Amino acid sequence: MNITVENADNKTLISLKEERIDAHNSLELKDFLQKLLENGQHLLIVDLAAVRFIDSSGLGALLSGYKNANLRQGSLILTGLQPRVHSMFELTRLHRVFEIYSSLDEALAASREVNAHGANRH
Amino acid sequence: MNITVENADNKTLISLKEERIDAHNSLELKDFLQKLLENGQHLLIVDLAAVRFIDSSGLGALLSGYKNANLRQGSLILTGLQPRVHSMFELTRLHRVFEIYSSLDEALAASREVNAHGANRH
Amino acid sequence: MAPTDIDLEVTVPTHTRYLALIGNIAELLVREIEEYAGDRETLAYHLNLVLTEALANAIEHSMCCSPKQKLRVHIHVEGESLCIQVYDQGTGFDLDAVPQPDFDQLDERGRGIFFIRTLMDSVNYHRDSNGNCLEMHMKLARHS
Amino acid sequence: MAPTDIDLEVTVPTHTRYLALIGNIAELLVREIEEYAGDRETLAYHLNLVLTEALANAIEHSMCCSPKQKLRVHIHVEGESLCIQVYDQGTGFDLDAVPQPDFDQLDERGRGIFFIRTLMDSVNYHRDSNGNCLEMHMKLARHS
Ligand SMILES: Nc1ncnc2c1ncn2[C@@H]1O[C@H](COP(=O)(O)OP(=O)(O)O)[C@@H](O)[C@H]1O
Ligand SMILES: Nc1ncnc2c1ncn2[C@@H]1O[C@H](COP(=O)(O)OP(=O)(O)O)[C@@H](O)[C@H]1O
Repeated sequence: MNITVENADNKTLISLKEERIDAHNSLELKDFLQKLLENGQHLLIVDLAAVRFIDSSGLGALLSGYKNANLRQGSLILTGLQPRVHSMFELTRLHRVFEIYSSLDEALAASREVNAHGANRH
Repeated sequence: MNITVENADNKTLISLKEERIDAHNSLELKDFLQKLLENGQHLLIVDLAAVRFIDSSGLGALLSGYKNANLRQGSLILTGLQPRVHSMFELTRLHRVFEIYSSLDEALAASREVNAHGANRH
Repeated sequence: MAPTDIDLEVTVPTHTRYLALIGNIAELLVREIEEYAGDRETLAYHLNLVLTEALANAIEHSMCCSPKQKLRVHIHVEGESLCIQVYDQGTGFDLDAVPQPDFDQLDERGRGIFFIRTLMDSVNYHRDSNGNCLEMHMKLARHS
Repeated sequence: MAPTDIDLEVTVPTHTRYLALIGNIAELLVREIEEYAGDRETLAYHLNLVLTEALANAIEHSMCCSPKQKLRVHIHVEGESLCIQVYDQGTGFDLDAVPQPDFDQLDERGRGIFFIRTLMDSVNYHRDSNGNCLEMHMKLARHS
């Protein structure tokens, strides 16, 4: 799976460079997010700009990262969702669960705030 | 079929805006070239930059334009061939028949020359 | 055969690496359906998704069985009707017993059949000569 | 079924608008062939081309017949062997009698079978229960 990771301050920007997130690579994504959290990176920004297609297992992998981040007083936020990918979050009501930002700048600003307060909004 | 035509001096630049030239649209291409020649446009530059795929009927349509242009003391030259499209000309030895230029500038310069001499090179 | 009919059958090894292939074939096919009145790219995504979900389930629930088994998909477009059949060689399940997901519970699983039910007009699961078959139907809106 | 086997059968109306669909399906399929040692995008183009040529011929030489007829294609990958079958419902022809094109004559036609013969390892034309069949084979170079 093609993923790039950049660290800045306490934030970790994770860019998924895959057109598809499905049962073929979602487990790898889940494990990848889990490892980052275990390594102490607690403020994860996942950039989905390159992702054209996501299935239920892909949503599940992100949800797993989200729950794990929360357990550790961290956060996982999303950015770059293409319209049809965003629809999949809407159909499953997950757009109400995840913090979703339309631009990377907004996501960075939001995670800065979280950072300043030393906890996520939940 | 998506084709754009630009006229400058005596030259006509024909840009094929189709990914594929095959038996579905090659007859239309052939007729299109024929009409231009009948309308007195004798120096045709065909830009294939957008064409990812050409079949034998597409080669045939270009050959028809080429022969018709020659009959009228004009010329039809090609530019913008993608490598795999160029291979199809090589397999059929048609790269020895057509004047093929790697850039539009070269094609324009060449057709200017042809123009200055009032006849094509054949 | 009416002028708009398309029939496609594909068999691949039981492996998730083929999910993209089959989903993408369905997308190509949608782009060729004549006179479709809806948004073609949305339909393409939806068929890609229902195939991906159905096949992922077929793969997961076939693990038990012979290595000779394969993933088999049949897509049929006839006039306004679109039918997708996905076969599995597992032990089968009761489709009607699969609950709607609980949206307040953040379960990582259990949204596949939900997507299929939401995006297709009708779904059934039965046994035929080729194995267990998840059969999904949709009526295609056509320009008249 | 070996882990790399893919079998695809598609039936569409007898019309050139479906040439792109079938050619593009073949391209997707080539991208999933495991361990292919050659250049994948070149193979994709070549299979797209031989299918396009064979189908264009099947369409042209079926014009005479019933409107119920359809274009039928079968693609089968099994280990190192790739087989493509294109069916037509026309009167048939003698493949061996088709001459090599004369490269000095600038004929607008007559390069389809040439492409097929050049790009595939073997080609034959026969009649079977589904009609006339142009059958093309290629050995796939695999990474060992
Ligand atoms: N082909 C199948 N064979 C057996 N059981 C299946 C099959 N498809 C679905 N199921 C059952 O239906 C349940 C719901 O499936 P789904 O909504 O896709 O969620 P998930 O696969 O994430 O659990 C599965 O957990 C499984 O028990
Ligand atoms: N499916 C077919 N049915 C009948 N005749 C065919 C068929 N395919 C090819 N042929 C014959 O073979 C000849 C050569 O075909 P081809 O090389 O594709 O050139 P073209 O179709 O441009 O003439 C055709 O002119 C035709 O006579």
